[in-house]
Amino acid sequence: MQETLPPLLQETGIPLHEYQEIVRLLGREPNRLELYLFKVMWSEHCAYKNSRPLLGLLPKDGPAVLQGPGENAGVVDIGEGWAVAFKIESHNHPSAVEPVQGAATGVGGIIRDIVAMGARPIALLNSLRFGELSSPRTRYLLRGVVGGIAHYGNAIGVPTVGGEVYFHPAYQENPLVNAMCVGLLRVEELKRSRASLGRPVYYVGSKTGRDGIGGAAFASEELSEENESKRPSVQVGDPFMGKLTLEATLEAIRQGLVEGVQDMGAAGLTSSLSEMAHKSGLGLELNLDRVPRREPGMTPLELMLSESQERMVLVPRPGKEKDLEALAARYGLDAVPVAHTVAEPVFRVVAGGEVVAEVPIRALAEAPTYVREGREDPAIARARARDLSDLPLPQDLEGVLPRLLATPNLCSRSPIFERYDHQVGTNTVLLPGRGDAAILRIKGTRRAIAVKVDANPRYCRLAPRLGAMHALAEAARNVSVVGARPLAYTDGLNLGNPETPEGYFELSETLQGLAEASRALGLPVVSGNVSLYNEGPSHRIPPTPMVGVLGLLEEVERRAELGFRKEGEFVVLIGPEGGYLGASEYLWLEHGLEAGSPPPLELALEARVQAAIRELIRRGWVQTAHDVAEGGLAVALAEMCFSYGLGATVELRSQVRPDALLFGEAPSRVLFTVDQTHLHPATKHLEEAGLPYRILGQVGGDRLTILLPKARLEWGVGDLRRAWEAPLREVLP
Amino acid sequence: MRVAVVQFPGSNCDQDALWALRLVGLRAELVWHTEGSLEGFQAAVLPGGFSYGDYLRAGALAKFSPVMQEVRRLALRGYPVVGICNGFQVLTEAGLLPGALLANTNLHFTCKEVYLRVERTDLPFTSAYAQGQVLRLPIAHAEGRYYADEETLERLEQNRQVVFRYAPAPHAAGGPDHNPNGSLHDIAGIVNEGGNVLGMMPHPERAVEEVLGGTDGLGLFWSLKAALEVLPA
Amino acid sequence: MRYHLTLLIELKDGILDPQGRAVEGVLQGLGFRVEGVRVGRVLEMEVEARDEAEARAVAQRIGQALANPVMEVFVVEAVKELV
Amino acid sequence: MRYHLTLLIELKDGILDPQGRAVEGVLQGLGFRVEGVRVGRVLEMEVEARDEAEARAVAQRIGQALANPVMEVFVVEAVKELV
Ligand SMILES: Nc1ncnc2c1ncn2[C@@H]1O[C@H](COP(=O)(O)OP(=O)(O)O)[C@@H](O)[C@H]1O
Ligand SMILES: [Mg+2]
Repeated sequence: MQETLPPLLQETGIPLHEYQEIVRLLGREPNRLELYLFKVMWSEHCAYKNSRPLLGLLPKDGPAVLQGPGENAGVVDIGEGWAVAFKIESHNHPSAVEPVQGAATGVGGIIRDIVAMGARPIALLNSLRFGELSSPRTRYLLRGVVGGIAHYGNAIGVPTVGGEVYFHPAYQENPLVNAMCVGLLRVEELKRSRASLGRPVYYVGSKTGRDGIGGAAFASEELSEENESKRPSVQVGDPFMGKLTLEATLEAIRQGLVEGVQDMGAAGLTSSLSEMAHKSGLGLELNLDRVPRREPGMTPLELMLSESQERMVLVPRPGKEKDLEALAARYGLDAVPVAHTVAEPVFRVVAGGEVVAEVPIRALAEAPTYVREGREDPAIARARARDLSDLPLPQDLEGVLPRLLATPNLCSRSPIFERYDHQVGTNTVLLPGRGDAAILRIKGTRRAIAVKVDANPRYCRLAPRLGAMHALAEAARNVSVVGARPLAYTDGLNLGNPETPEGYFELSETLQGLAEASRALGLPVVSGNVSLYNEGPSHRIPPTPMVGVLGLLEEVERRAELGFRKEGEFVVLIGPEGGYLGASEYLWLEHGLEAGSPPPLELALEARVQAAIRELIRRGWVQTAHDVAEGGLAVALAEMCFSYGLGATVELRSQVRPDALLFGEAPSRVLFTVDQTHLHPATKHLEEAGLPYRILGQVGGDRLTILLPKARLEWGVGDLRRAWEAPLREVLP
Repeated sequence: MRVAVVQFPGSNCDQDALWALRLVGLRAELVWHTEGSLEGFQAAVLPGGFSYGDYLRAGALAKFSPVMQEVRRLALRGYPVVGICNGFQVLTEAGLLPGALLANTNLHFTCKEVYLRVERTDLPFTSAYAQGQVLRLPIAHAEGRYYADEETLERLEQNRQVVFRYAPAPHAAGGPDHNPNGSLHDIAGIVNEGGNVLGMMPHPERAVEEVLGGTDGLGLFWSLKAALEVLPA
Repeated sequence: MRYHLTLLIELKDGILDPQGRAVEGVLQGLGFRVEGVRVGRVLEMEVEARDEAEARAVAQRIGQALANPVMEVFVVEAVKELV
Repeated sequence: MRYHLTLLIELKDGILDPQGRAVEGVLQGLGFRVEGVRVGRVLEMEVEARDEAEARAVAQRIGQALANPVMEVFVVEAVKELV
């Protein structure tokens, strides 16, 4: 026995101490198939070995929470019997290998998670990170990823309503592709991944092929030349089958045919079936001979590890088996009872009449966790500490704005979102580009939801804890400035190797920051995803906690968009005029520096600013509002001119250095417009709330004019707009 | 008056069409593509989406669905049939409308607002519009470039079968950019010779409520309703 | 008998093929001296038939069903007996 | 010399071909006894080359440039001299 071990360990990549633990749990040596079951179930992707203890820091409860982390997606109550399921998920490595299919299957996978909760998907968002836009590889990846998202989302008929894209050199070797989906359900139709004793477990959907063998494990490994050869066979998304599987599953739920639902995602049959049984406190016996296959000659190992797409697990209610089969047949789908639950808490796999694997179900589900020592990368501490007060002032302040608007991180995203169907379903109230968050109305009610996903890589790289706090604050602010009250969030944590002190430090700081911001803003996490080991040979990605916040508008008519709409309205700023240069986009563009500390964030103030703008919108006084983010006040004002081509004249009085005044960044700042009639009540409300504000000027004309204490700057809105629109259009014509 | 909204596998604007039809008070029902009869329906809508995944060619595989026989029968008897986006592609593939819809010249799916001019108001689909009225409607397609040979195009023009044409935004400077897909003669929608089968690429059902950003699509549904009210049941 | 069929479905001459044009641009950018690039589809499949003549007839009928005569032509590129 | 090249770019075996599967389902529904339908792309183009061997080498290089090695394979289906 001893001499056969090393090759198997080498082949699976399981570390010796984990192998010893497996032997202890089994009370014997595992066979090859069993060892592979452990390999995938104990992968970082499935088991959260390094993140689980830290995830415990996040608050998970709140008045609106119907389902927190632990299921396929989180669910919040939005009133009138309706609930919303949402989750974000990464598909970074598959997208790096094959951008079109990687992104497409990422979208398909997150949609199935939402469907598994009994919810009809109503919106998709995505969060993308690439290396520098000028690099040919980035362009290839960007085109492919956007194409893949469009291919899947458009065809399956779920609108892609929002997202974010950043370009940063540290993502050059390891791009990030995270997809978020939001679904709508009736509270009473909420489904979980459960089965009762003795029930048949049905496999519904597409056939199983040799797709993405070992993908879950692959997703947890660093990309290197060496494991190029380990490339799994590419998973191909089939939105057509995806659509049929979605409709069949939702109809089965609506007709009361099923008691439990689970999607088959990473680690396919192995993870979906073993986790479902484990959550149900039961065991399960799987008969591989029944599994529908696409190719002849598939081995038990291949069947267990296949990540073929468009497959679901449904557990029929007693007596509804035939109805379920008939329903699936109507959609032309396979529906086969491949397994059944058993009392004995084991995961048993049968093939050709023989037991080919049998392991305690707990052992699979409860991988060891690790708590490590973190240490900050001293180079990052040095960059953060850098004194920026001696930076020269730009010669040509006026010239900075069009350049800033044309940087890859701030330029118009319309060449991307034009390729996504953002209206199918006829619920999209605020289209991409029109507001800081997307708004979707709930048919048959006056309600609507707002969603936005955010994370600033510069902030997170320079100060992981503060950066994570910013990510949540900003996503929530975006939801608030359209008028919605944030209810909860989902988080996609994308980081580097946690086994290095620097990587672990970033992971732990990120979670502590998120936890602190969650508590201060009163926002629980209801779902999320962790993707570690995102690094290439020479770069670790910046910690990237993509935070997707979901909010509620009680009356969809009371909302705000970001564009100036009415001549003569007053432009008001909540918060201070001056911003910080540290970690700003301006600093990178004009000085080539990523340095300094991200702006300080006072969470209590942030919460009050958000409450105030929501209140002004709710009262019907404000219909235009925009948060001041990257690029500072000047960029925010310019963006407000673009929707309708209306300019403004504003005056800034602060004595801070003019570049910090115009382009410095700071949280807790919101610009809004208000007409003469409501100016006084609005400002009075801000005074009563004890918030700093200033009336900056008025909307009008086709130029943006900014008066500074010692200068007058002026731009044609059309000129700014052209600068803003060009860069991505060149890549995505 | 009952309107059938045909669901092909992969249709995804079926619910949206249903919603818009019901909004103007029409009795609309979903009909699965395997249905062998449209008895009792006075109109059919072929909605947008990706029937059969749009594999091979948009609309190419849906034309074989059993329900298409019935759609053809309804059309032959003079009842209104509307194909929106993918529905338009299915109608051309099935030969119920002339021409074909090819890949957009920009080679990618495009979702945005466009303007179109109403060329004819004496139809069951356009009576609520004014002649020459310019509508603002969303498009969302990858294969919308209308193509027909010279002869067919000429016949379409002579018979006034072009119902909607892409046009510049009102008050805009104009230019060639108003045509989003390269369709010949700026065609956005056509009818058959009988004037009872309409195919159009833009999505009127996406512009039926203020909250969605526009109501220019409503006219089509009101027109249909008015037309159905005077039809023999 | 089993036969392997290969069918080509291509755009008629004279119909604008933006995809072909895009591919041509890419290839020329890479330094290839190509012209007149056209992109179509190839379908491969297996059928049962008594003999080659029947297999060819089936291929014809499949081509007719799948190609759109308004803008496409199809060619039965190959019919091969399988062993 | 001018040559006409025909290249086929097809999915590797074992890679799911959703398009082929959908077409297969429809053809079977129409009564055709087909199996294993795969859909790929065919590219036709013209190139300048000294002789057939060179034309074939160019076709190879074009196939390498256009096929996605992660998922696709290409075949030079035909190289014909034009007159
Ligand atoms: N960063 C996170 N924050 C909150 N919840 C998380 C996070 N990462 C994972 N979760 C939760 O842990 C559970 C397991 O996640 P995952 O394995 O990604 O689910 P699935 O297999 O359905 O994709 C899910 O309920 C998920 O929402
Ligand atoms: Mg899941």
